[in-house]
Amino acid sequence: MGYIPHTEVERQQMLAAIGVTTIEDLFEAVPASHRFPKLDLPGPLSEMEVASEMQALAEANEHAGDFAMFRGAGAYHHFVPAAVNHILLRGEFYTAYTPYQPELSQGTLQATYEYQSMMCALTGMDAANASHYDGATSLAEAVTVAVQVGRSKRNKIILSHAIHPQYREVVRTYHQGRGLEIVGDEATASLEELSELIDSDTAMIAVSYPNFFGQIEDFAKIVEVAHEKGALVVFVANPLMLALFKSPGELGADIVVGEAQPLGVPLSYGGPYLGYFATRTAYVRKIAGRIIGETVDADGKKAYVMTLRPREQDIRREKASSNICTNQGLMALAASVYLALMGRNGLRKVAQLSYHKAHYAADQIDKIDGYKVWRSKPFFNEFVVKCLKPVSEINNALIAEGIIGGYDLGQDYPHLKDHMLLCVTEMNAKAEIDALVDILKGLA
Amino acid sequence: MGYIPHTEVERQQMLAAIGVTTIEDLFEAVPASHRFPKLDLPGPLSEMEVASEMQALAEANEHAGDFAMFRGAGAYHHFVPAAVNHILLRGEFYTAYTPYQPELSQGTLQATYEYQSMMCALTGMDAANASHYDGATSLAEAVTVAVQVGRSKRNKIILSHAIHPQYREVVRTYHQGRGLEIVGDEATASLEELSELIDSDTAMIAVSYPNFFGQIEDFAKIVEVAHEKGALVVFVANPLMLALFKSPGELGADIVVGEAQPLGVPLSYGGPYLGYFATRTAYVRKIAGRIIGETVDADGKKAYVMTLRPREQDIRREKASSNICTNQGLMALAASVYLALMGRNGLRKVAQLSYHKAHYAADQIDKIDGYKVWRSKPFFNEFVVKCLKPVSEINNALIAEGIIGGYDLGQDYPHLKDHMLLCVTEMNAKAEIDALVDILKGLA
Amino acid sequence: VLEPLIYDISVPGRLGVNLPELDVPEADLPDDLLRDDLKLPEVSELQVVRHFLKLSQLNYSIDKGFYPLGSCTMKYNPKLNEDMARLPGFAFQHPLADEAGSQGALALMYQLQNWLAEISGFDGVSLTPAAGAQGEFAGILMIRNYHLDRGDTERTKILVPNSAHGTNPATVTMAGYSVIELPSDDRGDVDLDALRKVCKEQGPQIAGMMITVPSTLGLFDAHILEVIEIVHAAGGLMYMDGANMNALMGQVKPGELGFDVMHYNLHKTFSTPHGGGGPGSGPVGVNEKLKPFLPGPIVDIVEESTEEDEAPLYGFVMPEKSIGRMKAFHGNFGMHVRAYAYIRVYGGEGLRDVSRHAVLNANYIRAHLMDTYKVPYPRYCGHEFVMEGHLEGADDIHALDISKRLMDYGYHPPTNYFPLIVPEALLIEPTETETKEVLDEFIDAMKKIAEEARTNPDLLHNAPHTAPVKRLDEVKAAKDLVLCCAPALPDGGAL
Amino acid sequence: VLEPLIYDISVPGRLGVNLPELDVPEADLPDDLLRDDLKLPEVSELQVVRHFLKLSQLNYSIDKGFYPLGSCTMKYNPKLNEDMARLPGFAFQHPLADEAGSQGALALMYQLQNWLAEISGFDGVSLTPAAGAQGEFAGILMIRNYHLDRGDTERTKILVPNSAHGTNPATVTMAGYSVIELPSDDRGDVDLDALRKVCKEQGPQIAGMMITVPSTLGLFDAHILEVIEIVHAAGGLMYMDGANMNALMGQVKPGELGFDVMHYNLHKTFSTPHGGGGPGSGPVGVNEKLKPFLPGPIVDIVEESTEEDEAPLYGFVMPEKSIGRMKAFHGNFGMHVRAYAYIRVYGGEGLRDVSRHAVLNANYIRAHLMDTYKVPYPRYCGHEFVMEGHLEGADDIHALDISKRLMDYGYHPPTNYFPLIVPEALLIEPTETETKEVLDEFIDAMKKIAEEARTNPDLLHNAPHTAPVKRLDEVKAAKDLVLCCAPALPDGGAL
Repeated sequence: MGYIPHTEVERQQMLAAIGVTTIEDLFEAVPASHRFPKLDLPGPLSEMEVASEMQALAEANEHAGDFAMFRGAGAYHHFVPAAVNHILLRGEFYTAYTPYQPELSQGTLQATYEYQSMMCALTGMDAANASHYDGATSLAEAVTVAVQVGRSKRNKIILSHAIHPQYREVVRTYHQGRGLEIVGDEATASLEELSELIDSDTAMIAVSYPNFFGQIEDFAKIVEVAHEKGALVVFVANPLMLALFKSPGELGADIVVGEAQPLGVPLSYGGPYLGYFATRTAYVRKIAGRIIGETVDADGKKAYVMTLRPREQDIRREKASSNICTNQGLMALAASVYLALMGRNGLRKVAQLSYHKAHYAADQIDKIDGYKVWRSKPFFNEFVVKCLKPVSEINNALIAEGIIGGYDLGQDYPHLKDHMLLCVTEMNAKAEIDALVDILKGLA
Repeated sequence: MGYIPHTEVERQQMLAAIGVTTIEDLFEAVPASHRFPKLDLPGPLSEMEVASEMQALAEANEHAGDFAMFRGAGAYHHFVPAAVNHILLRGEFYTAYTPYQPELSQGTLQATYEYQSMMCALTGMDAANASHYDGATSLAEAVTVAVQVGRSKRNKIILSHAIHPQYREVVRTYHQGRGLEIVGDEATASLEELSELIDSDTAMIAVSYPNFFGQIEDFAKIVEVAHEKGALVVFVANPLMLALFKSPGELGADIVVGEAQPLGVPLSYGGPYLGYFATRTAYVRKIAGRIIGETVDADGKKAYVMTLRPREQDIRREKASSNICTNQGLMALAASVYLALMGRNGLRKVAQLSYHKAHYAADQIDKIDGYKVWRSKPFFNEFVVKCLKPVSEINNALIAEGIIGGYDLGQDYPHLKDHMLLCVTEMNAKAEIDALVDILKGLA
Repeated sequence: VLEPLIYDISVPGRLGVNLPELDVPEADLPDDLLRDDLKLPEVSELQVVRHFLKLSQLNYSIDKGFYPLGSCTMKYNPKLNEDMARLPGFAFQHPLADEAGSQGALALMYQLQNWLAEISGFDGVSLTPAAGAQGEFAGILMIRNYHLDRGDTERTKILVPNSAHGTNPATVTMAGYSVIELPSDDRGDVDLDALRKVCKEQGPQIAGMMITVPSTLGLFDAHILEVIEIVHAAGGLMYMDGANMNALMGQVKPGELGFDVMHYNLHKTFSTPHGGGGPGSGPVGVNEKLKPFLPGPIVDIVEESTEEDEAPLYGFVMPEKSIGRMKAFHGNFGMHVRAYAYIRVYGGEGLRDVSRHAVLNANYIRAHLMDTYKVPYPRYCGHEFVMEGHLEGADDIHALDISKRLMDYGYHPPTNYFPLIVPEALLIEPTETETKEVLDEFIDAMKKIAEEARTNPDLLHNAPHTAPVKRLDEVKAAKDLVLCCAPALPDGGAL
Repeated sequence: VLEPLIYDISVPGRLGVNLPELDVPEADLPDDLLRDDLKLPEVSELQVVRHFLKLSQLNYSIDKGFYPLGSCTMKYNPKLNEDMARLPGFAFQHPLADEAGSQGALALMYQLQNWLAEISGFDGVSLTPAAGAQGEFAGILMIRNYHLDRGDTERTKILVPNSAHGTNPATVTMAGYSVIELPSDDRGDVDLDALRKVCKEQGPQIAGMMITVPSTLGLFDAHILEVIEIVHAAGGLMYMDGANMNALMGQVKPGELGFDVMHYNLHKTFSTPHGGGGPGSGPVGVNEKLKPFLPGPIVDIVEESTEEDEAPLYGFVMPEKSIGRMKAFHGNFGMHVRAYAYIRVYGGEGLRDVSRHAVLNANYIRAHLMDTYKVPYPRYCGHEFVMEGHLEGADDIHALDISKRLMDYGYHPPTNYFPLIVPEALLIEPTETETKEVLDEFIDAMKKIAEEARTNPDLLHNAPHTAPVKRLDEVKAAKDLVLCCAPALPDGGAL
């Protein structure tokens, strides 16, 4: 019976009211040749059997609940206060739909408006949308905005190779049909080299803050050149870092995108996460996706509503710049609750803990013969270690000791074979870091 | 800072409004000699550290989440549908207090009224209260009611030895100051022998349905004798069994008490549980504890309210028959949600599953040389097995194979050394039962 | 109706849960022992969810707003604690599991026993009582057994101040003792002369005294040391009702003052949720004298560890002369888990801060309202204070009217008509987790209501106006006594 | 205001969370790179809990009541699924964890791929798209890459019926294609003549067609096999928008009808919660032809098991000619978990029952309302149906007025003004999880509203009357464009 409430008596009453004898009669328009195929699926199972089967699957994973986690590379194991999940579990939030009817959706609308406001505060931008699917698709949508801002006359998109490799892949997936020239990341171009690519055909240049290697680069020059040439500068930024370091707005960004998963969303094997998107007032009306604005009701009471709807696909149809018609609503709520709980000083403290612990780990590892930490630039909570052995070998040794080691950069950057990207957060107690260091020492 | 919201600025403003300089000034009435002692406690710890420490403690336990569970003996591992906990996690329910202000408590009040109604349906009684602390204290409160019904002229309380040993202990704890004669369970008196103890001084006799050994006894005779002599008959009943077997009401009980933990409340190492208490109309006004009744509001709208308050301690003070001033409110809600989800047929199916699985297990074990199952009387989901080895030895062997074995009856009944009380419920898949049987076979 | 009864939305044949098929052969059922009807409702899972969601919205709660219910300590219940209690290793642990396989739970209980002892200056703690009232009962039984153990059978009376919670006298009765009620003096403290007199007259019959500190008036008895000394001198023991412990942590230890026994309310001081009226948890703490009498079982180290870093082996023990078991198993363990988490978050200095701010908040409201309402005792209060709910120029306004009117302002009312010794009492306890803004808004509302009482008394008499229901007919409820619904099931509940 | 903004209850120095102390030496911070203000609010945990509890109560939701929002499939979201997604082994699994340590998650995804393929009769499934719209986009990109791979660069147009969701044409544009809009015939189906004509005229330019089945009118196109045949004959591929799959499970398999590709909405058909507008999940299914083009990665068996009872080794693979990644990592895994639980509870016959009852419920409402409201197409509907929201004798009443008035009766309105080809459209989708009683009450309300429309039209024009707010000024919102608050922090957010 699953979750269907009908009894046999009711079915008969309903069929009689409709004027048919069986439910099957209602499917007369389906070609008879293809009607009522068998579905070869296992089951059905009771709730307790499903729970037991799925628990076994879950326990087959090596996860951050059981292992010390030193892997980041775009997805981060941060502390999430218990209150976040308690609020997310309220049916009023998670079983609601898109707030198309604002009179019955002020909860979702105000929470999203607060999310937008807090993302503006973090990024130093004037406006944020209600979120995209993830950081990668936010970047892809930023490309669309930049092309529009350039009135579709600027076709060059410059990407730093130090942006998350998967983000760059997604940009290419999204824009494969649109005749853009996506360049800059074919090799390991420096920022200086990238800035030489900027020309009057350039719609935008995107950089990463910190970059995929955890480093904080100096963007002053490239911002200057881009703005001189009329190109937009897009920052892909880790929002947690922004609690401590200068905002992209202060550094000259025109659009800031990124993955807001570090703000209260669990790892969940890669999703659902949420891509944030913030920009300056000038470009607000070009943003794709949902945006919540303030207004008043018929009595003059302050209230919130989805606004700039005429940009969206359900109204503009083929003239819309994006087909997106959801946001990551519940994840935006999670970020909203998380940021409210952390507040100004809490979020900063989390960033500081991550920073200091990462630097402690880097210092200790750098001392070991056979490991070399990249230290030419400042870093936040991730850093690159050059090893003497394959990273997979090191990680196998670590997992046997209850530690999930760093990300193998050689997978994406052939020249970085035997380079490991380690991430340290507030979740890593000193004892865990020391254990990591000890094992690495033993492997050196 | 814990959960205290005050900032230093606010503290100063507040102290100024009060007219003192420091918070310490407010404690002037505390003898100076004893003021402001040091509290030698560890901590404080952050939320994430507390969670991690407590998770380690939890994981140190061998529990029914990880082990196949065949132990009952008064606490049962049953399936609880996910929806129960989701409803219990609503702050509106669990952070509310006793519904003293009915205008702001209709949720708790109606849910409790529904609990009372469903317990009446199960027990075949006319009225139920909002619950006592647990099954044992419900029985102790039944003694008080019986003594009151006997106008304190009947002082003999007869207990079957086949009532849960801890329940009988609690009755003795409760009534140690009241000059009652509590008899019947000194040895292994049969029901027939017990009925001979009933006399005109007897306030009540209590029996267990099923009894502690899982057996269903025939109470017809003892009920007849008790009623002839003017004594009340109290049933201690497993409420889940009542979905399948005749209700105590039908069997002649005057009061039905028991542990309602099987109805949606997790094992939780023994508490919080809830003792249910149901009786016939004649004795309603003698019940201790909270009772919810139906009424109307000033507009004539149907509503619920705590009733018969004048019996209670906060009004009657030393003339109250019990000092109880809470119920197990949230657990009663759990039972209410559980019973609603299960409904008539679901609850019956759970009872049937338990019954058939227990009988399958008993049949298999009885076939093994060296084990003898008690089969002289019908049983529900628990049964006694006479073993050739100490039960602790068997259980140690079982736990090594991921199974929590039966309860060692020798702990409470010296003559039942090497007797094990096994419990089988809907949670035990056939494979688990077969594994149990195999290991027992290996030990025989 | 606000929401129909679950029975009223039942339809025969509907199911609310997916259950497994039987995977073993069917056994014979003893037909003559089976029932043939069962009047339970039949509804779908979604119906259940909607029903209880709707019911929940009819409740007021801490999570919704300010709940200054005096003597109940309605503080924030941290969400962390709920998660901890639901860890599988706690939630699915069988109470009769082998002790070797319960070391995590036992370690937790052992620590909690010790921490509670430290907080109140006692030598032993039992976690078994299920609620404050049961803790009281355990306490008085310990006093009784102590005297009997000494062969003193004459002591059958307990002194109880007239400001006491109703549970105190009821507890005395339950233990087979009788009550001697003590008057309060004009400062709200125990009347020392009366105490001396009764001890002189009835000394050998006095088993002990039960007293709440701070008192139910929110006042710390200025002569508490004398009170204890007098009772002790008469041969009685001192029981402290710990319901108001939220005022005392880190300020004074009852054990050091000379109390022999007290109970703790984990659901008040230690933030475990009230759950709509339970579960509670009422551990008892005692000094050396009463330790052998503690209700059991308690947790102790049964085998010291041999290795440095290893934990000892914990186990249950029954105190030598224990009064017995208060309930089956070992107390409301789920509440112990929550209290453990709470104490761990705060540490010693943190708990002191809890009481400091609880007292600060109460005195702040008191200071602001004492010009508007009559506040009977001109002293700083503890974590709560009492004022009178009648106003000059509004003679027909009672504490109840003010309480109900507060609902319209979005607040849960204070405790009213308690303590009994203050006419039209309103007992206000804000707790430390409320912000100054909340207190300021509440103060404003109370002042507005005082004005309304004079200018528009019917506004109060007919209050609440905005609650889900109007005032209820409580007389009808007690007279007609409808305690369970007669379910309208078309098939009579047939199986 | 209904509830102040979180910024408006902020007080400098307040903290909402207890964080750990630093347990390693402090490193130097690069001062010149640090920011010096951060305009985030500062509130306590209790304030946060109360704030969001209040906000939640301003929402309508499935858990609260009937939500017949057409084309959105607002069915019950089982609580079990939420618990499953929160199992630590799923919630705390890193997306870049080694595959050897992710076999549980990979096995789950592999099964789900296969089950979704079986349900719709496809040969391959990719779970990566994050929502229906992304699934559509992936589908059109696959069609594009298929043609390009064959060396056919001329096909740049996609046929889209005028009843389509707005996402369909928008998707076409995103892929760099252009739209040919097809008219509907008077039965609401695709106009076959028009289709034949356009295929004849522009055949070599036609890359494919996007069509929703049942259509957004809730109708199963009676000529679907012809449509597919005509497009295929022209060299185009057929894309099925699976938004309305809740009508089809076990009734017909799109892959068997001849569709080349479709997307699934896990948040519609497979009960994952809508979350206030997301997250969704939009897997795509394809036949053999398009399998090499699936967005990646997908899960496959990378090593068969050698033992009988052993599971194989699963791993991610990138399809040979993949259109690429749709997002970072591998889709909205948390939604995959929920959909897995849902399918597992139902099994094949159960899912067939889901669609049967979804269609039964829709036809039941339709049958009862067709005398009161104009229902444009005289045919049985699928899981939803469209009717017109204007009434004879009530000329100034619009679909919007009826929608808003429904709020006063306690319902969420149907989708209004869509599909565009029906004037004043009201698109009603009850789903299978609603009881007959709920439908009966809704039918009554709709009839009462029709009467009110004639007798008291202002009641509708000014509706809602009982919602938390009245109708909003949407023009002002777009004109003034206040998208984030200027936080009123007394200290300017200084760090």
